[in-house]
Amino acid sequence: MPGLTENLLLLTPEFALTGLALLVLAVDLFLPESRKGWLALISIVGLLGLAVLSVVMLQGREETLYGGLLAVDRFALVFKVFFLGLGVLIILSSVDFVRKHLSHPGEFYGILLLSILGMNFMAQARELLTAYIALELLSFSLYVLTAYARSNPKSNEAGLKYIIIGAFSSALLLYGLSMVYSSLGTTSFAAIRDALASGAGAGPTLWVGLALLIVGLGFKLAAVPFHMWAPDVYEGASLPVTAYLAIGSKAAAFALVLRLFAEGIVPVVDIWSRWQIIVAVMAAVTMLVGNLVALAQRNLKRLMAYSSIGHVGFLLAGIAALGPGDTLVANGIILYLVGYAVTSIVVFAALIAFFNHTGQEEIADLAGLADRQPFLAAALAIGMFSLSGLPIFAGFTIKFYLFTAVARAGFLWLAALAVFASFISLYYYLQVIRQMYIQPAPGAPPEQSHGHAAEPPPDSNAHGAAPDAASAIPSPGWRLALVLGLGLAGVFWLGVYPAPLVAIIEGASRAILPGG
Amino acid sequence: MQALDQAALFLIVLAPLAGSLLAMFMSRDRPKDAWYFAILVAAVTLALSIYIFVRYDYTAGGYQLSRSFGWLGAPLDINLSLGVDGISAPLVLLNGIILMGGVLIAQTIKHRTRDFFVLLLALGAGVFGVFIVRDLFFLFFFYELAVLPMYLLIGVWGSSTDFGTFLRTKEYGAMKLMLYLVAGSVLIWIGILALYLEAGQQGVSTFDMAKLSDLARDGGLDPTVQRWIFPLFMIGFGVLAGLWPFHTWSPDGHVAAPTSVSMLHAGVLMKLGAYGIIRVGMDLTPAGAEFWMPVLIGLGTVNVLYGAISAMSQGDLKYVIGYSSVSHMGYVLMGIATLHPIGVAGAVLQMFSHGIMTALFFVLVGAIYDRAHIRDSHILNGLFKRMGVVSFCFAIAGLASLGLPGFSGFIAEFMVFTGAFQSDVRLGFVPMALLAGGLGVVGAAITAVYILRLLARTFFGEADRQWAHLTDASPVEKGVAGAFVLILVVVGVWPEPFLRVINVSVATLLEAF
Amino acid sequence: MELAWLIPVLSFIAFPIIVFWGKRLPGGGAPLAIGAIAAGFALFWVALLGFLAATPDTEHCLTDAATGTLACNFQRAWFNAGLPGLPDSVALSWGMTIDPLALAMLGMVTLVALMVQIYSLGYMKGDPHFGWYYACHALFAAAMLTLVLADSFLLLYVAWELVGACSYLLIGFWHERPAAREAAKKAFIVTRLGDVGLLLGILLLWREVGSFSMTAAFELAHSGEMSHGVATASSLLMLLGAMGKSAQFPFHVWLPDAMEGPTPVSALIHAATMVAAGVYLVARAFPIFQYSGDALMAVAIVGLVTALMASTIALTSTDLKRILAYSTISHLGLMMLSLGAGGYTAALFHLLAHGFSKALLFLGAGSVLHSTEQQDIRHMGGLRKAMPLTALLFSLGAMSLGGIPILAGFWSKDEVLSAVSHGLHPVFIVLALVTALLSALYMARAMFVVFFGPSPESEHHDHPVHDAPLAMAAPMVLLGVLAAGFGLISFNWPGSFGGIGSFLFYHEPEGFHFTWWLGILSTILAVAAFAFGYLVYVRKSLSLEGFRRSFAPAIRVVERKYYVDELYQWVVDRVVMVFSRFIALFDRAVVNDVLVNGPANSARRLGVAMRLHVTGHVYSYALVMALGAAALAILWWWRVA
Amino acid sequence: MVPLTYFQLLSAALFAIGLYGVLARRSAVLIVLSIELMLNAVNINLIAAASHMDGVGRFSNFDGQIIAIFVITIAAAEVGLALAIILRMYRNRATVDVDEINLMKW
Repeated sequence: MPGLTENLLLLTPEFALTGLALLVLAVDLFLPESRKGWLALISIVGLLGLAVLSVVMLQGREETLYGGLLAVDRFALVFKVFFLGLGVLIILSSVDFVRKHLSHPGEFYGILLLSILGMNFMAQARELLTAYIALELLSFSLYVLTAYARSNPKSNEAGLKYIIIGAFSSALLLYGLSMVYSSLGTTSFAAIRDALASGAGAGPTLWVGLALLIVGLGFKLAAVPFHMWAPDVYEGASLPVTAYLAIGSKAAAFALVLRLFAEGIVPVVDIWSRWQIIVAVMAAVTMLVGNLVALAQRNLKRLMAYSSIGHVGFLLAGIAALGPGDTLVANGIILYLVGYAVTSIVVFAALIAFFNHTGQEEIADLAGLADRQPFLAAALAIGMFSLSGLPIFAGFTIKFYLFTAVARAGFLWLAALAVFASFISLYYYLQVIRQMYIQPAPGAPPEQSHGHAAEPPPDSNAHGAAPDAASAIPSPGWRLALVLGLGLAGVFWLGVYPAPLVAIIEGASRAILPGG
Repeated sequence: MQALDQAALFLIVLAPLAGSLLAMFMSRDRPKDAWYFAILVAAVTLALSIYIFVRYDYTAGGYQLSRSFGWLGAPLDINLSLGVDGISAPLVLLNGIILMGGVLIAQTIKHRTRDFFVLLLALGAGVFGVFIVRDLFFLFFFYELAVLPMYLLIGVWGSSTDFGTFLRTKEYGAMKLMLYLVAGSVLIWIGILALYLEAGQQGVSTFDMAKLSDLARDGGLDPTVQRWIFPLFMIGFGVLAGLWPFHTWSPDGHVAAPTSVSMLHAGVLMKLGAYGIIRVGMDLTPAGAEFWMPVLIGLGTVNVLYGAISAMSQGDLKYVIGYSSVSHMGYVLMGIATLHPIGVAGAVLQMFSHGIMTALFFVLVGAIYDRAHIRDSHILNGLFKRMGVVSFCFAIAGLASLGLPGFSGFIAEFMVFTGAFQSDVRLGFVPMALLAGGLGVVGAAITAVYILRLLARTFFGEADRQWAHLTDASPVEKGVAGAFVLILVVVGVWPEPFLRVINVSVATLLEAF
Repeated sequence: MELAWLIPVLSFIAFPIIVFWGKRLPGGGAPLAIGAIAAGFALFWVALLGFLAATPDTEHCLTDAATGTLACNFQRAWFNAGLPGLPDSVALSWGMTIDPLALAMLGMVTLVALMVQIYSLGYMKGDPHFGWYYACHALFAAAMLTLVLADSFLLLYVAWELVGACSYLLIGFWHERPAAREAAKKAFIVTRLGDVGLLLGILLLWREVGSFSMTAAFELAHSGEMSHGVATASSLLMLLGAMGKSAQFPFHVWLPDAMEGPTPVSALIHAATMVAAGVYLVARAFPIFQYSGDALMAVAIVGLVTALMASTIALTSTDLKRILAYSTISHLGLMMLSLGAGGYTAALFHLLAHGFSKALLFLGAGSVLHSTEQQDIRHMGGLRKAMPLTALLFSLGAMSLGGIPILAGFWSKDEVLSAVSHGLHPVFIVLALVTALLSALYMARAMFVVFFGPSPESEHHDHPVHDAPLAMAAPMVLLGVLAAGFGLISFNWPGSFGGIGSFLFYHEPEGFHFTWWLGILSTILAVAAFAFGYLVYVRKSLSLEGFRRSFAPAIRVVERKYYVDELYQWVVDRVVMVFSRFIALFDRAVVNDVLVNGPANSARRLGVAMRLHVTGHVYSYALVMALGAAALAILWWWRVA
Repeated sequence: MVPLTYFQLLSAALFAIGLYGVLARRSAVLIVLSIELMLNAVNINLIAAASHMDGVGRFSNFDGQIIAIFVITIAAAEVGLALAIILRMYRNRATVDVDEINLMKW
């Protein structure tokens, strides 16, 4: 048990992150309107610095701070670096968007940084109140960011729905917390595990309390049946925020869920084995609903929302398959989160670049993108292929890994269902690709089908002629290009050789699954 | 030599893959350069594939030129293990040839040329990969990689056709093909997981096919479980092999696809399915295979007859060839299912032979379509007068496809029949293999009917004036078609170099039965 | 004797050379093809003499237990199917058997092919695809010779298919003529249907014997170890193949149409050689047919029906070449009948004699067509004056086939009748005699109408009718000599040849029997027929009008060729194509639209329906969430309670 | 001493009333108010549990109060934020009726 100073020392990155957020907010006050770009730069440099700092300081540390409230371990470190890096990419891809579509960039970046703080704590929390506060820190930031486009009614509506449902779910979560507390007198994950194991204090109050906790977290994950806010919020929020919601908020929630389950419930095998099936069914329903409803979508963001619900289903299958000492499943979940994040960032960066120029976000608006802006189209297509789980992209490897792990844990049926659901998803991802590559650009001559009895058609390769200048889209700015480049590199790298990353993740899984 | 042996298999996947990636960075505005570059890459792979085929020592047998690279450790135990045996070596060669032909024929692609070659080379890499890996994960990886580019290749560069009573758009063809093949891979994936789990139960937690094969041969895998797993592979891979009733993606895909893609699609992609059944289904779950073979041989027979009868009333040349592919793949499935060394070897040879033959068909149909902008055999006529070389080669391909001696198809089909007649695969009291062999011979006769009718209708006889403007094949088309004809004849007259390679591995494969 | 190898190989080599470099070779490559077959003919004599000198002690030679004849066998490995060490493996080889049967065929094929190829120099002169014509001829000769020499059923099948393909190419030689195109297609498809049987028969034998070797199969049959059912089944199946190739009923429909090809092709392929392959096959596989017994009966019935049917049609046909074609069918039927009756030697003797005579007739007909450009005998007449040589030779051939004594056909036909009378029920010999009579009648009709009858006045030709040029005349003369004198080899000759009867035999050392009463009867019939023809067609002293009127319906049926073609057409149009269209429609409507598109569309509709649950109202989100929470809580509790 | 069960029942009742409010009310402001009720139910539960932790009704475990204080704080912030968003909503759309707030659905 480290002393107070040591405690504070180990939290240096978090303090520094808070400072960074405040710094950005403060600097904002003094910067003229034309120099607001500096804020992003400060944030990015700060986040990169913090990532390095975290690695240097916390590498190899295994501590529990404040009597079991917070963990400083490999798991937290991996997620910390993940969140910080994600922050960098999100900020990089939002600069152009913010400049063009939003006001008050200072608060935007500041709040974004604070939300990263919340995510960091979510990965570290070992106790329910801490977890709750961290979660609320993240949520509050996201409520604000969602509603950030103040004059956009969709943004308002998204913010309102998000905060109402968010508050409602946190009420459920807190009620669950209070039930856990009233049956145990404490709220640490370890205490829950001990109570379940020994039976002391265990009873309906505890069980229902835990169920309500899961409801609260399920909201955060957008697991069915707690998912309905997600499409609306994703659609209403600004694109960078949608990206952040889809990737960051989800990853943080999974970090928390992973630690809660791995440390609090999974070790008690005889009880966990009875609950597993419930989570598995939830996962199955989630992946089916998400992917089926996505088939019927027209708006890109909404499509990504349902798609992300589908992916949550896959990840939940991983949660259902967790077992004591078995790091394979945990590895699978974390690897999936990373792969999904890398792929999604590519997709969203491409969408942001598209939106920045056109202001459009329907799937049909992408028509002819392959001719209008080939690089964006290629990036988006690669992203879509990766999300649908095709090689040589990240999506294939992570799905194979996760589903194998799930199957190995005794849930072959769930893995099979996941494979099937993933097949359904292919259809709507291909629809996006179809728009970009097959449909002619607006203004290009429409293509005829070659009728057998018809006149000889024009040269069979003449279709899809170069679009007129009006529909062409300039290449994305260097920031988005950088994000896309990094993202694509990640997508290929994970797709081809994930072993180094798996080695790192293995360490993280071991930290929360002792005895593995 | 030593260095090349070490690297050959790795290079043959790497070359097209790297070519594909490099081509992404070429200029969009200079399509000719992309074509030259693709030719270069295809030439390298062709050279490598020839090297691999020639280098394969049939006296030694087994897997050769093997390499293994660790990828993920236990408990997954995934390795990039490479190796060719006598079954894959001819198929590697086939892919090298068809890829080269496909790239050459793609000369006519003028629209987004660079992207076309990026995808075509990726497709080639995927196919090579499937043929040379010895690990289930990577087999599946490359399998999906081979499927992936098909959507765009057909969707972007394909053509839509209005048949009067129904419309087949390229979007439909591409989407159906893609969904169908991935649906097949869903089953394969589940099968792979189940196999991995079952092997894990026996303490061999691995995706390494060599270890799994050993386990299966030592009786380590529960036969009941194998019976559950094999149909997953049979149907999953069968979809790609055009197994009835999961075949409709194939003719529709052909109708929509551009020439080069049709060549690769029917030439090698469909072979992946049959190869998968052999390599994964039969090798890793032999007990399951034995149990299900009567069904497979029955379905293969249905394929043969159904494809041939369907082809008879098709008007569109690509539909005719597409259904004929379904029919000919039936022989492959039938041969595999005989579980008889001659039959299985015949099936493998049929894969090679049909690959070349059908690619030849598509080159010619493409040449006609490029000039006439129509493929309806009822409207086209008297082509011999205008397109002598094309028609001559088409007649040759037709004669080869109806199993005329002197062409490779005859040797292969004859071996399949021979195997079927000696095989004792039966369902209850019904001697399935014998029936299949008998009906297969009938199928060959039906093939003669539709091919000869087609030849008479479309190529011989008087030509309408509207076809007076047609010109004969371009030099590139002549070259590719000529090379294919030559291969058909050489293999037909002297199949020994192929058979001695195939036989040795088929014998090893069948030891498990 | 081993040099017999080269006989087919030379022509095989000539084929690609002519295809690729024909245009640059002198004479368009024709000399190459002719040279190859001429060398083949020369080598035939080498082989024949070698064989006559051979004894069972000679290397590669032994007395075949199954056939009782001396046979010499030479092997060249081709390829292995299956590993050499495996029990199931078969090594396939190019092997050849030289025995009397093979030698007899070899001689006939090389000679007729040589004659026809020389003849074609004149006939095909100036054709734009002259080289291609000779290339096909070379390939055909090679394949036909391989067929004759084959020692295994596999090799026989290979050659069998190749001759079929050559026939296809040559019938369709003038492929721009729709009739030729259709005829070629029909010929290939119909024979191919028969080939299904042949291949199945071969495979069935392979299943039983474990090898494609003919000797092995025959020994198994001879020793009685072969299952009787298999022997019957496989011989009946092989008979199907033979019926296809030899245009036996009901597969005869292709042969008359095949006359659309160049006439020399008809002479070679569709009269003398390829169509005889079916008879050859039955003769070759005779030990199995005989072992089966029932199969021989089937052969006899098929032969008789065919012979009768074809000879009646020949009587009513008005196309010169078609008359000859039906005559060919009829005579092939007679050969089959003879084989069915056990008359092995007789059948083959007739095969040879018919081959020479019919080739001669076709070449004569070709000569007529070449100069008159006319095929319909109703527009011909009195050509004797314009082309005396042709008239003479044609008449010689016709009388030979008609059975006028001392010409070749007389002896062989008599042998056939004798065999039938000995081996089969009396009904057969009666009907066979009827056929013989009809055969003489239609021959007389063709001969007298074309050459001796009055020339139709309305016809006048753009260019004067001329007799055959030298290149065409010389082969005809040579064949004429054979048609006249070939019968002489049936007598006992000194030396090891000893006459056809001692040379070509099956088990019994002497196959030649002359039955006097039959000989006299058939002579009377033949002479009567020719006399009748002379009276009707030349002198016009007899009129058939009354006969025609009273039997009009029957004649009509015969004129329409017993409606067999119509039946085929109906089956193809109304059954096969309808079925095929049904399957194609089934494929699209059921397999594709319902089974493939169906689930896909359902999934999409399900998605559309399911998305309605996200109502857009925040309280409904809360409601579902609350219900979900309740359900989860209950489940969570229930699972551990 | 009032038994813990009474408090728990009170808490549950309050929670249920809040829940009903969330589901039944159509004004966004009232929905937020109902959520506040639910949060207060939590607080009652927490404090009552803390006071009965030793079984005799004397406070021996202060965690409950601490949590309650956090909850009150967070709830206050939440309400503030929610009202701000509702205000913007009203400015833009001139309504806070959640029946009309469904631009986005399906």
